[in-house]
Amino acid sequence: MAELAYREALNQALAEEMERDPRVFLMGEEVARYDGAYKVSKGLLDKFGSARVVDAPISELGFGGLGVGAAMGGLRPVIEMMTWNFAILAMDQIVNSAAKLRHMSGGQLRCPIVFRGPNGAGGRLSSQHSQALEANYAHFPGLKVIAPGTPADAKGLLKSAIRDDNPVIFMEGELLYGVKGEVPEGEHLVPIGKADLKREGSDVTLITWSRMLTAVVLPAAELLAAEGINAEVLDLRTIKPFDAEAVAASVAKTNRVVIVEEGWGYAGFGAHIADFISRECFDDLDAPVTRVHGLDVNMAYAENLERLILPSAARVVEAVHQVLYR
Amino acid sequence: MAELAYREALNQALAEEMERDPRVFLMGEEVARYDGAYKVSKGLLDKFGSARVVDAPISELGFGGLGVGAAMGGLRPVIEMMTWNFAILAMDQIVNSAAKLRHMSGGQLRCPIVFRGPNGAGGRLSSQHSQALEANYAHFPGLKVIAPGTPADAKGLLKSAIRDDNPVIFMEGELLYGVKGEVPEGEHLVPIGKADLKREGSDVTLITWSRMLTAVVLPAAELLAAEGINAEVLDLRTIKPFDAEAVAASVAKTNRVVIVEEGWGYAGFGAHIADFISRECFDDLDAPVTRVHGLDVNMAYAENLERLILPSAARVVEAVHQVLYR
Amino acid sequence: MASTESMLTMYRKMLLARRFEEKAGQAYGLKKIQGFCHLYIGQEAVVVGVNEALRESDWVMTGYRDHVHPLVRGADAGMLMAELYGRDTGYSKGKGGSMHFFDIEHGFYGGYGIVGGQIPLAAGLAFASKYRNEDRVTVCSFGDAAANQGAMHETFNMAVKWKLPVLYIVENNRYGMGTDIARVSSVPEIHKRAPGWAMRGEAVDGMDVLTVYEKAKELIEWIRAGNGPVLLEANTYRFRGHSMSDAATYRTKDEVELEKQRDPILKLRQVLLEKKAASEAQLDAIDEEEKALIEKALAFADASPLPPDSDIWTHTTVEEGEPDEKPRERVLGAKDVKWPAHPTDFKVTWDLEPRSKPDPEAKKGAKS
Amino acid sequence: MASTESMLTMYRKMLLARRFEEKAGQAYGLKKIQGFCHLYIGQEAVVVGVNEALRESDWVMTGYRDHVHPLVRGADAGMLMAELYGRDTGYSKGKGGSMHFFDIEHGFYGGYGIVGGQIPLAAGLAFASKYRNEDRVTVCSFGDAAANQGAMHETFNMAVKWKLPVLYIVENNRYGMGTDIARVSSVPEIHKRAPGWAMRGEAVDGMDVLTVYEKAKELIEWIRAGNGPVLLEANTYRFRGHSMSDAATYRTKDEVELEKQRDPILKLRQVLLEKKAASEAQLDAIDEEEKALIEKALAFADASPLPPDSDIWTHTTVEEGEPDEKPRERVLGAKDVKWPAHPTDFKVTWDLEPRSKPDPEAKKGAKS
Ligand SMILES: Cc1ncc(C[n+]2csc(CCOP(=O)(O)OP(=O)(O)O)c2C)c(N)n1
Ligand SMILES: Cc1ncc(C[n+]2csc(CCOP(=O)(O)OP(=O)(O)O)c2C)c(N)n1
Ligand SMILES: [Mg+2]
Ligand SMILES: [Mg+2]
Repeated sequence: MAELAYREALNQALAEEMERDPRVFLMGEEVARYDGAYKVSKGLLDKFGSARVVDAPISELGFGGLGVGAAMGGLRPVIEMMTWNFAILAMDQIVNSAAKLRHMSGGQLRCPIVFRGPNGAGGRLSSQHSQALEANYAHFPGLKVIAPGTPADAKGLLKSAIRDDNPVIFMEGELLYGVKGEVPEGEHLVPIGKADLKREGSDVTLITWSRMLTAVVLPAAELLAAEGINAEVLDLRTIKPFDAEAVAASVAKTNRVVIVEEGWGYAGFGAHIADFISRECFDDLDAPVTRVHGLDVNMAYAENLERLILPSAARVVEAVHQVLYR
Repeated sequence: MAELAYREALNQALAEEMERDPRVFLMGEEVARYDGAYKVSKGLLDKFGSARVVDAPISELGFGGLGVGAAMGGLRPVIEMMTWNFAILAMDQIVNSAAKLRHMSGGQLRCPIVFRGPNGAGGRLSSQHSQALEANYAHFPGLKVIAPGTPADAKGLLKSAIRDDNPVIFMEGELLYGVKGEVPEGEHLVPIGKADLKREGSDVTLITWSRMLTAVVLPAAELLAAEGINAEVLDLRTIKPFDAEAVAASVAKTNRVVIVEEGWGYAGFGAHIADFISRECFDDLDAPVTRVHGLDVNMAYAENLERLILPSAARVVEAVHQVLYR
Repeated sequence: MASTESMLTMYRKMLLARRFEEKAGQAYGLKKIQGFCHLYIGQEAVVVGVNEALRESDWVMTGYRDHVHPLVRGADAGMLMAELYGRDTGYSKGKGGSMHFFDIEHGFYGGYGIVGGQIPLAAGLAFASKYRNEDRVTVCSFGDAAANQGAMHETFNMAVKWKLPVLYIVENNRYGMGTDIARVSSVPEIHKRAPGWAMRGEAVDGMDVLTVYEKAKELIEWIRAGNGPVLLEANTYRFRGHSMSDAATYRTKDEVELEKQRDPILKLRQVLLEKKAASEAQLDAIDEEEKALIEKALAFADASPLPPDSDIWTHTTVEEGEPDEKPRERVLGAKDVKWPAHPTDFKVTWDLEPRSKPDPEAKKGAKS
Repeated sequence: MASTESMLTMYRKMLLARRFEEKAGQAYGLKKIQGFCHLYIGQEAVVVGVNEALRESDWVMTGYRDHVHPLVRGADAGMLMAELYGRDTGYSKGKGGSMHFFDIEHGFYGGYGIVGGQIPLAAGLAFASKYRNEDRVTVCSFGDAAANQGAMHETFNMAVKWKLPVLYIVENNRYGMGTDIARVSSVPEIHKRAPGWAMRGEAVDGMDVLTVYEKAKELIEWIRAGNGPVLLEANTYRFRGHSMSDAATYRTKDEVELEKQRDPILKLRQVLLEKKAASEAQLDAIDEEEKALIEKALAFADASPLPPDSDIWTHTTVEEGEPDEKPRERVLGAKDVKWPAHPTDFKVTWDLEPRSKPDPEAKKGAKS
């Protein structure tokens, strides 16, 4: 297996799927001649030409909607949003068109489209550029939402997303692009809706997704191991639909849960998982489900403030102590 | 006290606040000469003139953002969104400008603005026109979110919202406009962030807000009473910040909770409340917190399907039976 | 010039549209139809004139005032009415209702409720056609008030730049809901904005079906030839309120009466009689036929069942392997349904943005 | 024509801007500044020329390329640099950073990171001024690529219709990030789009500060006289990459070198020398003074503390009775801070939309 950066894994997924299916095209700001703002689409223009790798004007609502229309017309667009912060401008076309077309048409149409781009903090970018917005999209019926935390999952899930017949929100970690990992060559497909046990354990379940996995949760598990606490780490990978079975199985085993997410806690996606566990695994729980999340404030630019606002391994360790009543 | 329709109560609040403070103005589609699509602004143009009651073009992002700028410039705009479904087009200006301006400016600016309009199903309007979107706004730091369920609360909270120095999301029930109730005259202010015990009870706490209160929850409480089950009904009224104290107090008393919301369950606001209760009232709970919510599907036009998708008193009764293990 | 046959077809279709809408209005009064319902009465010349200039394989889209666009393309009137009634036999199985008609078989792609939202979608349909090198034209209607949406600005820029084969028709009926468009638009003659995107823009009398037809024919040919998009402003008028709940007191009775003199159906009838293309009796017979057709449609809708309750769970997402619904086949057992079978294997030959000169140097040394 | 004094002021301010940005760039290399950082080097004539034509009471807004706009209005260079460093002594207490400068004291309203987002905001500022019958003008800059945002379309329509006192300046530096604006714009000369909104649109050589000043003066007077908004396109060029992480390989070295010949600072220097308004030595001395000022700014920033950790909790919302922060007062103890004290009691006299004729009939019988 090759060791690839997250951005390279995504690039491979795009190249393979575009090779496989001429209906797949990529559109977004700077995706073609500039190779993508984060270089995810490097080399694709030369390989596939200017109708399949399209530089769009700064018109998120416009090209987002154009993508939806192209999907209605039989293509399989991948629309790159330079970041999900900017995609808020296109949200109407995502949630009012893409998510509803099949339903409004009584099943006559389908809308196979992937909206993808970086999500979460990018490092010292202040409030308008540092938002983790998965909860907002997960709320809408008709959408699938994916947030891979490793290069291998990034590749395998992007390929699955492109082949899915539903609109898919594909959220990449803005700070993950350079992170490396082993990635299977060729036909590597990760199923949508399946969590992955990234670390087995018995004392507590840490549930997370996207960048928190490698940046915060796995390091926290190491710290806990040093204390003799054996944490299980479950990477959801897919936010909607989430893998209820895997969650319940792990909780049944450990009886204690900490949910870790980068975004805000208030009406965050972690609340949905916590609600599920608290109700469906009520009798399995030895302590209330605890959450670690980005603080419910706007992101600051200053180094110390940004660091404090984002979740940390230390905060996860503290939360684990709490659910273990230590 | 006068008996007023919800829309009249809102009208009164607007008129009184505009009378009181020349900085307050109302802008939106059809608000002036047409008296508002739902007649909330009836008569205001004649009373306050065309600079204070402004008919806007169908440009939600544009006039939404213009409102934010006017607030930065020392006014206190009330921006009517014809419905919250359409406000998705303006979401960028609401969450990326209004919610962040004070923070980005390090406290130099404030943004006293109210975005208001109908939320939730309007009756046989299909999927694009029937969304309850409070969870999406509650997620963003910097915003307050309000959803009154009665005419008196509509008046008292709108007045408070207009006087608040923060951006406020004010969600009216599209099917509540014609609902009548007693409304105090004149200076009636309801504090933001305070829940209201709409019915005292001892067996179970029903937590809700907006239209579900009168349309579903109070009728369900009556049905339960007939069975000998004494339900307490807590109307949150404010979604953000919600009244944690009142919630905890009621749970301590009844030990059982059903949360009822019109919107989708997946990452819905009810999950946030459920998560709070499950953790902070863990030892008070005799049964898992249960939720009744709009089904997680797109809203259909057909009468039977719409009826089944929306929460009903029967579904609340069933959920109460569940938490009471009956 | 339109042939006599073509003129008679247009006459028939305008009547079909008018009678459908009149009955829909009545059914609304009887609460058989609920929710929002926007009638097209008065504007028939626009959709009928344009439709006559289209090929079967062309595509059409519009907003929520959408009953007539599929009807004149060949959609089954009974199934459309059933959709208004929220019945299982409707095109969308009762899920969409008045604002969301879809008839993919006849190239009608909806029925869109967010003002202006269809504008980028139509560019996407056109993009798909051009991408596959098909010679299809997409037609997208929207209202005068929709022209103030940012989506239009963003889309027109791309459509021109990429020469997308799409005809945008602004059906300027002078009002967006209760607002005279001149009250909220700095340039109320919307086609005059077209040069701002280097776009071809034209205006036409939208109450005269023959003029609409001629102009649409010319423009569609121009678009099909690969010249890019066009903005056509059809100046028209709706005789009824914005929707069923609008008393339309923002316009004077005189204004409405004056406009009714320009009724596109009466106008074409005049022409047909003058040209002796048909007799009064023949034209009346056409009307009777269309009326009968609509009566049948109403009866069909009325007799149709509600969708099964279990339908709440269908069509929010597509399951793997799940086929698309073909409404006429499903409801009427039709065997002749032509469904778009988009190729899955083809070569993309479109060079969307030819490089002026190759610059192999440019990429070297690029870094994030 | 600009007075000699005015010309010298502009010369000084362009140097101030240039030196600030050069040092910011260096500090970025040293990782003292992080995140995104967009330098204004090359474009100085635009902001300096326009600023010279403004009153103190006028307001200014721009995007994320915002260091120089407040600087030339009188913001403290040290406190701006401290904001770049993310320190407590910055204008936003380190919360905003490079993209979100705000200096309300000097009428600078930010510092906006969503491309084009400032366009409606500026219209709102202008709306507030007009609402209170003040004779203030708001100036809003944005980039060539931002002109493809729908927000611009929506806003220009309202601004023209309501005659808002706002000068929109599109700082056309020919690129939006790595994209030559002509590649994604159907009308790349952006002022030519203005007629589409019945708006006054003009272009100016944005590398010549005197031309910018003259044109801005004329337009601002016209706007202040109540004629409504203007779109001014300043054709300029950025000498550096889009942000610090952009190697700018999408432009040829030749192109950049050619543009550097048009350096606005060199150009004005030439004029001043030709006019004998100042000697070489005098002009060099100005540069030295500005350099020294920037050195002090760097030292100030460097010596400043981080914000206290507890600041994570401040400024996301306003608590009741909480005052606004006045940065120079807070940081430097300045006593001369002028803060906008908007009246809370006044009469609105603006008739935004006079009725052509009173129509008392219109309302009667209206119902939902
Ligand atoms: C984004 C959005 N804003 C507002 C509405 C409410 N609305 C529905 S139709 C309409 C008027 C549209 O007028 P116009 O575009 O002229 O079309 P017409 O109804 O005249 O055919 C409005 C404001 C909406 N559906 N979507
Ligand atoms: C809505 C939005 N989309 C994309 C971006 C990313 N982005 C930041 S600057 C920029 C280019 C803008 O170019 P232009 O408007 O010409 O201004 P310039 O940088 O040249 O001053 C882009 C695409 C953003 N910040 N906001
Ligand atoms: Mg109209
Ligand atoms: Mg630029």
